[in-house]
Amino acid sequence: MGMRFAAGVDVGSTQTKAVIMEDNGGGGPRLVARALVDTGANVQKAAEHGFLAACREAGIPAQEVGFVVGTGYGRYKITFGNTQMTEITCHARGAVFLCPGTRTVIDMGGQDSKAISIGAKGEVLDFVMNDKCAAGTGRFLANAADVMGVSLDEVGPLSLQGKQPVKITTVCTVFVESDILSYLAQGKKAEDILNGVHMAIARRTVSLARRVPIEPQIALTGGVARNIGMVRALEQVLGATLQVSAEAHFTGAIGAALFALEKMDQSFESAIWRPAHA
Amino acid sequence: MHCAELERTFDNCAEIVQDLSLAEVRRWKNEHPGAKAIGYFPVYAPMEIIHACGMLPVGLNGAGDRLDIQYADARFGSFICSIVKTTLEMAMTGHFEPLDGMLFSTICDSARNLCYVIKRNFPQMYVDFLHLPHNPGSPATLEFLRGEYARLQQQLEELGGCRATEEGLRHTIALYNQNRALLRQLYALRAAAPHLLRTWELYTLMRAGNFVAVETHNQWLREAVEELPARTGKPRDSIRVVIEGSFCEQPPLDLIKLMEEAGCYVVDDDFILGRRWFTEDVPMNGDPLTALAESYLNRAVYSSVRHDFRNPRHKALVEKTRRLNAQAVILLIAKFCEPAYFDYVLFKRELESAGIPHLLLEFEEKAFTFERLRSEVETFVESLLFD
Amino acid sequence: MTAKSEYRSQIHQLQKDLMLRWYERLDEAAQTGSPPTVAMMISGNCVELLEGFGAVPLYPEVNALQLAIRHQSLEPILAAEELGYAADNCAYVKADIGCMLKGITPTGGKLPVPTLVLCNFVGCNTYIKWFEHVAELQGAPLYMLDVPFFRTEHPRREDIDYVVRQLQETVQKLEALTGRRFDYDRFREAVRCSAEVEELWSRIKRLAQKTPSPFDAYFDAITLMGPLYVYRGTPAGVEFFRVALQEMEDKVARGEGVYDQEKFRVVIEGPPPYPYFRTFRDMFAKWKACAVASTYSTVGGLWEFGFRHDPDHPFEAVALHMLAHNVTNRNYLQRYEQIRRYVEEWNAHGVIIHFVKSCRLFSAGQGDMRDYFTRTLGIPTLYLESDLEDPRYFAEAQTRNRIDAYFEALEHAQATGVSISMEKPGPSAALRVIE
Amino acid sequence: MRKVAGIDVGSAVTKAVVVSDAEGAAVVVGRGSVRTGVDLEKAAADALAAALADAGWQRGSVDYIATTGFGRSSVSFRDLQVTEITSGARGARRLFPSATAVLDIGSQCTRAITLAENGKVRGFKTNDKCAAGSGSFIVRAAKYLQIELGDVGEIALRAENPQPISSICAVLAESEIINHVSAGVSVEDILSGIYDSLAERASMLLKRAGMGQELVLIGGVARQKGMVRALENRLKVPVSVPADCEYVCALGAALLGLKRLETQLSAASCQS
Repeated sequence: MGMRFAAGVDVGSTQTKAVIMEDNGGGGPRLVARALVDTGANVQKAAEHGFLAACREAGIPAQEVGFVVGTGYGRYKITFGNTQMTEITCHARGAVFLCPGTRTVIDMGGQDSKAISIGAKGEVLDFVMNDKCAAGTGRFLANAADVMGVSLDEVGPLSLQGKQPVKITTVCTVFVESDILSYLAQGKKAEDILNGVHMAIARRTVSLARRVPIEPQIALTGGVARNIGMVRALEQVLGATLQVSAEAHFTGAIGAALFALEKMDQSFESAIWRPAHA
Repeated sequence: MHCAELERTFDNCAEIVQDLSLAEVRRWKNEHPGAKAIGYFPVYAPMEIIHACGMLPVGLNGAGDRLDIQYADARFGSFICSIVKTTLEMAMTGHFEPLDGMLFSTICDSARNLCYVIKRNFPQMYVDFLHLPHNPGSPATLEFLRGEYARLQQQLEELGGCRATEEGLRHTIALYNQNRALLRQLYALRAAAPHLLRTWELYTLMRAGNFVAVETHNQWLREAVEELPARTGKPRDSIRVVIEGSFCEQPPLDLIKLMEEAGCYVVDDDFILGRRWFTEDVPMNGDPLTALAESYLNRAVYSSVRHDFRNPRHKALVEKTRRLNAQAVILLIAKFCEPAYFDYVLFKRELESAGIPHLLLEFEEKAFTFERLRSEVETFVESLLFD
Repeated sequence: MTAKSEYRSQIHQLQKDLMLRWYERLDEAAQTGSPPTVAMMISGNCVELLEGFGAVPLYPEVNALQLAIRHQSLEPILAAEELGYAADNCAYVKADIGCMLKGITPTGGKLPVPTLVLCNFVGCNTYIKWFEHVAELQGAPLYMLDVPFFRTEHPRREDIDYVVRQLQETVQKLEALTGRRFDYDRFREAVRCSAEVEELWSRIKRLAQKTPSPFDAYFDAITLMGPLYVYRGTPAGVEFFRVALQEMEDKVARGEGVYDQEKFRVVIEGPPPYPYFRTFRDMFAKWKACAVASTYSTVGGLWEFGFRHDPDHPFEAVALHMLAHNVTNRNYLQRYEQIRRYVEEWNAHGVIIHFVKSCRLFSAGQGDMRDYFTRTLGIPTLYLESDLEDPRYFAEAQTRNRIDAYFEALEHAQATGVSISMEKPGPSAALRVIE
Repeated sequence: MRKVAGIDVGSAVTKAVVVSDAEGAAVVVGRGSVRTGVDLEKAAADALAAALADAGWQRGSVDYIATTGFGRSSVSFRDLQVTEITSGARGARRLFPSATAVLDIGSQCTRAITLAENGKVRGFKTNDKCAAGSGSFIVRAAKYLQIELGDVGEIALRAENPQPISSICAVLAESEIINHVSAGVSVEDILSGIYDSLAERASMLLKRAGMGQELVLIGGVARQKGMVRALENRLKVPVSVPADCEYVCALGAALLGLKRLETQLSAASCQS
């Protein structure tokens, strides 16, 4: 079979991530291209745009992509995909690819956070996710940034400058606004408030993650991995070092693409394969 | 107002209450080498039996906002009250190291499961569960409860390698009768002149007793009873309220203070009920275990976790409110406290038909900002004061 | 591909007929005042005692779950919340009280004001409140039958005596309320029928040890639970379970399972999400995952490990059943042990813990249970959260996501021959001392 | 003639109203509002200055100042402070004298208030656990669906087949909205569903506070027609919206201030 390229498309609640990967024999899988688009109201379209953008980036026509695995909340909306897998399975796979030796994955997405415990061979042993409300997820941070009029890229570095973090009571993404407003009214410094916000999320996330055994190495995945303030806050609460790949944001999509590569391989007698739209 | 001694006692008590390291318990154990300390969670524990076995009963009322929950959330998920989690967190972070045992009882489903989770995770500790009967009207019940107390006594005797004599039990009962009588006096004093004894003072004085020997606590209480009448102060234009619903998890100290700042005089409450759940003295004659059991059945204070269908709790609340000449009731209920929330339905019905205004407030021991609650209390006071 | 699966045959129809007949008798009681009815909780029920009066049990949980399964529970729940019940109160109670307020019944027939509200407390503190409210709102007489919690290794003599004396008080109370004399022989006969039903039911449950399992011991077991609680002490009950056993044995003989190709065997802990019963079941069916055992099917009685009512000591037998042989009056660690035995003796791949927000008896501490199974025993365990009655707490997408991920992991392990278990159980966090 | 100001220091906007009792009854003579920002005292002073300018009165010419809203205690020049529940109820009752219930749906908090015959607060409930059922739900939905907030209410009115939103979390509800959008549900139907779910929560609060026969809706979402209709459908009682719903709490505070001032003056005259 001549196909070399496979794609993974991770349709999240805020952003859609797509990657193209290539398996050129002995060298193992290689990341060829990635694309990031806002999910917006039309999930099908976002998935398609993301996928095509990645193809463009890779410089190949879409037809050359032999297999597409969808993941993320919108995975069942990917009409052009071949199959779907949950983001838990994909994140585990992607994290082991990006940071070999990973035994624990902590992922912070827009609406949910999760922790995955991974075996020596990269298999998912155990996982937990937040429930019912978006307390303490990435959205919490986005909202805090919004209220304070700071861009999401700045909040992390700024929070590291905080020397006297404020105490944040709520973990409700909406209520945090009033907490922040009253601290601003009290004249607290932006960096101290942000530091408090980061610590609140870190504590919440770690307390969730403790439900699975946290073994080193620990990889942080998801968009929030780019936020150095969050990385430090998590490390402080965990008392351990986090592995952060430059591609952490694309972990789910990469995991999906790796599965797609496997599916393309005829010799792999897939136990997992299911028709699309199952 | 010049009672320096008294102010010092209150400050000292506040310190003891805030301290999570159980320093007072450690000190007691140092002074009594080899003696054991038994924690109880947090109401209707027969402290007398523990004391009579030569042990220190330690009241467990959670950890407030002084402990970050890092481990317990993983064991007790969403929708479970805070005191269950802070108690487990204290255990999992080594705070209960001075305790040799822990005692739980039938108060609610979460507390009961907590008992067994602790038992599994701390196999070296003596953990026991008391069945407190819900059917006080049956002639069979007294015998059963006496047997249950005897079982506890035997377990403790094995643990401590000691024997509790009838004589010793009677002596203990006398000490605790004194303790409760003094607390009743202080409550009466506050109801008569709430501006002379603030609620947070009474609260910390009472709660500090959770960690010290009853003999010591009696001394503090006696001092307070003697010195308080000398205090002076100007009464404020506040409404007289009864607080109901905080019999287990305790509201943060700042919230208790806030109530008074917002214009309420608290004339009765159910804080730290574990220290004062007999309404009158336990009889000193006859078999002491029978006297204790009979007192649980017939002279124990009502709460949402003690069931006695002969005497409905909602009627008792209205009666108490009228007797103390209170204008309103504040139902101060811990988040996720199912027994209190069930009782709220019948309390509400009864209060409404008696024409007594009430306010339902929800708290969590670990909260530390109270803007919303302050607004609600102020509005409630305003609705009673303005016309 | 079988995306949906449900066992339907003779017993399904029989069960329907039996339950309908039960509702008809309740309707009759509501219309005419006879037969006498006793409101009771399913957990550790003493239905045999009622037979001595020809009285019919009235189980509020059955009504509540029927409503939820028909997607009709929200309206009564909201009605109860208007009255003052909190979001955090048990939704079974709210649905039941709401129905009472609004006159809603599952069949449209009438439900009687019970002759006696018998609070057979077995471990569930919420029941005390529930029955107190039912009695208060309906003006029905209430008797509190206090069953000591199973807190010792073996049932204590004192505990048994205490319950027996209260059972006898219940008899006196019912004699006074119904004007009927307690028929001791009929009571003993009921206890004998129960013992027979229990034997049949246990044999049915043991059939799930076969691969493939002939029925789903969570989803299908619920079909059998109605007759088990209402008709246990009657010949009709015995007949029903005889037919049921025969049917299951025939299936086993034919090698028939729940799925054409059973792929996963799990043990499910916790009550089901009744408002999304079908949806939830389909999430397992998609993976051909069969529940081979469940704790929920033992709320009314735990018999598969050998306990039977003893007709020679009927009062003591009933007391023992209430004290020690139903999942709700057993302590948490005894439940861990029960599930562990299921995994081992029923050859399960893993454990599914379903946390329901309504029921703290079941759910408070299930995180620790999860810790025990994953970390101490190395058994793959999935933890889900929703509710048994309140449709507002079921998040479909999230639940599906978790179930899919769980079986993806199990499947991956099966395909690659990796055994999913902790290679080195970490030290329990409990032993960590910080400071 | 007595001049009294009511200042509502809200988290986003501070509103002030000045009233006078020149004609025997209290009349609003001026209004003003400013963005709150971080200095609450300054916001209150600026809003008051704007209201005075609107009335054509001089600075410092009021006899009594009552504050309300989240920053009510941070204004040092106040004479009286009341909560926004007390002031909102008083203001709404003034504008609709037969009202027996008030719903205040703000961006983070929903409050249900029932009134006694004399207009006093009889009972009240607030949503305090999470932001489910608060106005921010709509703000988020509008942002997500890329619709101007001002248009949301009108669009919802055109719904033909409203889709229920069941999630209890304002943030997680977004994924439900995503599902609806992807399933091809019209924006009208989605918005209408959101209003209905908000109305359901608000109704529950109101019923728990004691209900009432005539309802006044105030707060940020009161201007949105979709909300008004959803509430009317659910509660089956008429819902009125004051023309200047932003100023209701400030007005209520001013009226309570006036009352307090009168009491003080009459007490003083008795003593002298």
